[in-house]
Amino acid sequence: MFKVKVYVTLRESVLDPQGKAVTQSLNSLNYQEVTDVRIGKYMELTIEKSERDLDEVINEICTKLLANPVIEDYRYEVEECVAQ
Amino acid sequence: MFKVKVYVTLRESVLDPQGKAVTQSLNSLNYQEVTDVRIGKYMELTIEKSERDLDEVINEICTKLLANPVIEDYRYEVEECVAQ
Amino acid sequence: MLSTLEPNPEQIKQEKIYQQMGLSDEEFAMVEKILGRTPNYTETGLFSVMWSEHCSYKTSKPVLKRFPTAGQRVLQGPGEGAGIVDIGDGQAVVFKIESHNHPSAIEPYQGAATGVGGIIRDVFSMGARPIAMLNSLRFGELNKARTRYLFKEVVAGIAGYGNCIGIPTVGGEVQFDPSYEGNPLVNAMCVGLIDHKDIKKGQAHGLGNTVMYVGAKTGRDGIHGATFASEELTEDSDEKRPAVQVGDPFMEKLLLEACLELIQSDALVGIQDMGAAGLASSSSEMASKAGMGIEMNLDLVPQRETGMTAYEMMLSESQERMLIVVKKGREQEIKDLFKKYDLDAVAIGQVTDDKQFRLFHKGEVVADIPVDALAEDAPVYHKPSKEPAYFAEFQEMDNEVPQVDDVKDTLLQLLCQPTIASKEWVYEQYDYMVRTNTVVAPGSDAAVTRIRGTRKALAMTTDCNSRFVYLDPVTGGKIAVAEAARNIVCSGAEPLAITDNLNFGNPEKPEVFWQIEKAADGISEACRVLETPVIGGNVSLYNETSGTAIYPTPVIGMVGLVTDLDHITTQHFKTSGDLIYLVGETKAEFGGSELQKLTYGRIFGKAPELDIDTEKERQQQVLAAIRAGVVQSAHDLSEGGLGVALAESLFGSEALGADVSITGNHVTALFSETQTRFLLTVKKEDQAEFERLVEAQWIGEVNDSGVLTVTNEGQTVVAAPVAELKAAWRGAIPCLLKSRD
Amino acid sequence: MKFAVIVFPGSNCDVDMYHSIKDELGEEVEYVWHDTESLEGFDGILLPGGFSYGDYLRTGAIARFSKVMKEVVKAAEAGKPVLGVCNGFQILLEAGLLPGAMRRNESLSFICKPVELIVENNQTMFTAEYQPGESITIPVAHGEGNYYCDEEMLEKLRANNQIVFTYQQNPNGSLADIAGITNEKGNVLGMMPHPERAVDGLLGSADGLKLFQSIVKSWREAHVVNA
Ligand SMILES: Nc1ncnc2c1ncn2[C@@H]1O[C@H](COP(=O)(O)OP(=O)(O)O)[C@@H](O)[C@H]1O
Ligand SMILES: [Mg+2]
Repeated sequence: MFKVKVYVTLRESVLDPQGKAVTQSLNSLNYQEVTDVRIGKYMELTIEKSERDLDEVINEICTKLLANPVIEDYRYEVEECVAQ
Repeated sequence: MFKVKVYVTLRESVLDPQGKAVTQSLNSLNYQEVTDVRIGKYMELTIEKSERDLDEVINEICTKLLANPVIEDYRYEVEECVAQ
Repeated sequence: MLSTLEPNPEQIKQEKIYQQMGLSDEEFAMVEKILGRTPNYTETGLFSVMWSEHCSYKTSKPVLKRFPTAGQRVLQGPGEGAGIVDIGDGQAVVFKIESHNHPSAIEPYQGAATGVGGIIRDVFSMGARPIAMLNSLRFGELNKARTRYLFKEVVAGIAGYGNCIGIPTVGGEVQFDPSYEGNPLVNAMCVGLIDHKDIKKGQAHGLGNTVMYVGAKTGRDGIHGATFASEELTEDSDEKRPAVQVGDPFMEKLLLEACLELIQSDALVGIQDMGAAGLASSSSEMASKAGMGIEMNLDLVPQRETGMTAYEMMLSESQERMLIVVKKGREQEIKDLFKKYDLDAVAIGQVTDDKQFRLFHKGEVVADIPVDALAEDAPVYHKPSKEPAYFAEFQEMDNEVPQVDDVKDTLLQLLCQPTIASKEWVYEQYDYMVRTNTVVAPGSDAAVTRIRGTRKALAMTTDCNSRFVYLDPVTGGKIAVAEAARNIVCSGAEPLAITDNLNFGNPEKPEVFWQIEKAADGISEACRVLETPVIGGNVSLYNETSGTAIYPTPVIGMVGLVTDLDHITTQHFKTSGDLIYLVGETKAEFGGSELQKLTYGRIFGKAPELDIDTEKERQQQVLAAIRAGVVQSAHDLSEGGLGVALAESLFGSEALGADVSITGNHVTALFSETQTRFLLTVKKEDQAEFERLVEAQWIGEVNDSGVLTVTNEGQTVVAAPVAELKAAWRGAIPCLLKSRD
Repeated sequence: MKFAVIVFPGSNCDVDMYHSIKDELGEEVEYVWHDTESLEGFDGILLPGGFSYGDYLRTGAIARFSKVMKEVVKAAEAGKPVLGVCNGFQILLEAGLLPGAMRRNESLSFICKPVELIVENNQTMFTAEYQPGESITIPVAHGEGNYYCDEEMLEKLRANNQIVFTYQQNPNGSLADIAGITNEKGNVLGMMPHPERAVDGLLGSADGLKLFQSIVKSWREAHVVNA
């Protein structure tokens, strides 16, 4: 069994309205030191061992469903869980 | 300048409708090996050096705004960026 | 990135770089002639977007000229952000439709969302308060995963933007057909309300007046979006991905409220939204329309990204931005006004009187162009037109009545066709009630929105049966207008005017251009007779994938005026005992019908005929009867004919049923799509008065049996529990969305 | 009685709330901008629906830091009626004036339609005009109305009769079909359905009117006696 952590972020030049609103709100709460916030998604997937190649599966899943390649990038990390 | 990565996740005990939907749709796309998906937020903050203690600032920001302690947990990582 | 090293004028010319930007050799030569020199990179970019089909209408202009655009009530015809029609009491209605087809094909959520954002800006830039939205959507069949994805995301995108900004989405239409599979259509319409005295124009008058930029910062979003919209979708359209913008409805809500406050200030001279081709088109058009020139210093343009070039700033299609011209010396009060909404207003230039379009960047002049050349003098093309072979073939065919074995089963199947099935799944995602004026919510012929503080209301609809337009563009064009008007009339309103969205294939193909011309002729004729001038619209060409064009789809958006709230009528049967009437005779017309599609899997033959004078006469009779208070419900007959209309009219209640008798061939009587027909119900006590006002056949009675029974010469043709019909109709789209490939 | 309709950047049901009070109820009402520093002179506080700050990050998360929210807290502490509808409810949760949190609708889609509610508690200043157990029709329009709190809190809500409205057919997956709750004291009500959209039969239902009438009545009882 694997625990896969997927990070989906907006591409650099794509507008991030959420991040902008959060930055402004933090500034007005007196955290001027925060100069930028970008908001993305963090997902934890539990994946069972199967015949398919794990990296292939993850990449497929990410491009098909989890990330929108038109405006988002993704990366991931895999942790193998030892059965208890 | 620091780059701070904040991960906000739903508490284990809270049902995640989005994660559930993604799991179902992955299963129906024939990725039966994916048994669970939990969806959270991934945020990248750029924070300038200031007089305040960085960890204190981050924790304040997280509990006040970035996460809702009623249903969410957070953790973070700090990277120092060297000015170029 | 485009930025780092821009080609110089020599390279642009020698390497024909202008071609990649969308300019032809002839057009580039014209530009050189206008300037008396070879344009630099920024200037080439400016010409290429301003002369793109999307901005200049260079191929559609000759066609658009055919439309009737004037009328007694028209206060503003085509040419500004949106058209305006007088509705009495010093009030006017403002509306326009716009397409976002190509962005939605690539990134459906954001493509649809920013389409909504764009059309809203068009309306409030006239000074009007947006009060309602509609949308007209076309997708491939729902049996493909990609189509389901596009459909879901487009609807979510429209909802995401419209709901957030707080403008109710009150109606629209969705059609499914294989011809849209690779190229879905997403057209959004916005309706606004204005007092005559507040009408504002996008004109940069007054030498020395200040040009200000308000709203979101400029990024590298959607550079060349206008050119992109003027090309076919190809396999490598994905390469143009940066052409997709992300919308920020929250920003637009602030911008909307701020601009409506600004409208009241006498410091404001002109205002225009930055839509397609962003800063380039808004600034050049404002100057050109006013007969003035304009100068801007691009260093002052608020920028979201670093190192942006003049080219990028001018062509960026970042959303939620407006350009305004204010009286010199009044800048500070404008800044203060926007500050209240956390928005920046920045002076970036001024109005000049030399009719030049001059840009400065980093101390240099980066563009110096006669402004009319950009905004007005784009070349106009008269494309060759040729009747396609299929047309003659179809015209030869006789109207065959499809074979129907089990009428009830066929009715059930028709009700499950996604084009006919309930669109509840769609409109429940839209906040159709916000602002609490929606009297008739989605689900009837047209939506009706009251005007607070008056007895008036507005009815609105979008319509186009593109199958008919494909079979016969003249007739199909007429039908689109007639159907829209019928929907308006059925709701108790008088049709006022239309806005149109001409969605077609590649106009360089003579057969496609023929479709455009003929459809425009049909629309024009119907508009003339029905006295609903065209007050604005949008053209979307090159809707093709891999060389195959969509069905020609000239979507009609129509608005009508309800003069008294008491006239508001819906399609649903009201009470047991009411008499059911059919207006209009029925012929065997199945070309392009739902039944034909269901039976043969394709469409062919002749489109239904339409006599526009008869149409007008019947509409007037129906409206007179509604206004006289003798009509309980009114529904126009469209897809699926009388059978479907009867069923739909029963879906508004739990318990009602109907007993209807028909004559002649029952397939024709129930499923033909003959035009100019209405289904009305009337209280028994109003029978005489109704029959005096409307020429109609009495065909049955509403009862409380919960069953739709149709008999033909004493023989029962259908006896279907309404609950069963309704369940099928309501469940069809959700069910299709759950299907797998 | 004089009401304040708080307007946050991105509020969009403020106008509807305003007209309900003014046109249908016939009471005094004013819009109050989010950076206002005093709510003195207002007898009832209304937080309207919409998308304050775009609902970015989480619904209501940014709005709750508006200057005016300090005053809303004060008003709540002073026992004045505070009503949060939809986004207003979400803001009250984020501000801690009501317990629990909102999640996205189970369907993950925005949902707009009239729904049937049950008046679970008619012994509040917001519901006194309804019958106990009355079934009323009020529209919902939200993407995040899936109410959540932990078991312990749910028990407390039940024990104190803080659950005021429940759905007959749950549209969003909310815990225990909760549509609206009050604070312990009973003077702060948060609800997802929009009573201000149900004050005129022309638009479908007038069942929301009694809610506003209840507020006015209880205020009159308290104040007119004292006067
Ligand atoms: N995309 C949409 N958005 C909102 N409402 C829609 C949409 N599509 C259909 N509807 C609504 O569903 C109802 C039925 O639509 P339709 O079958 O196209 O009606 P008609 O044939 O009378 O034009 C109408 O009230 C229409 O406004
Ligand atoms: Mg109709």
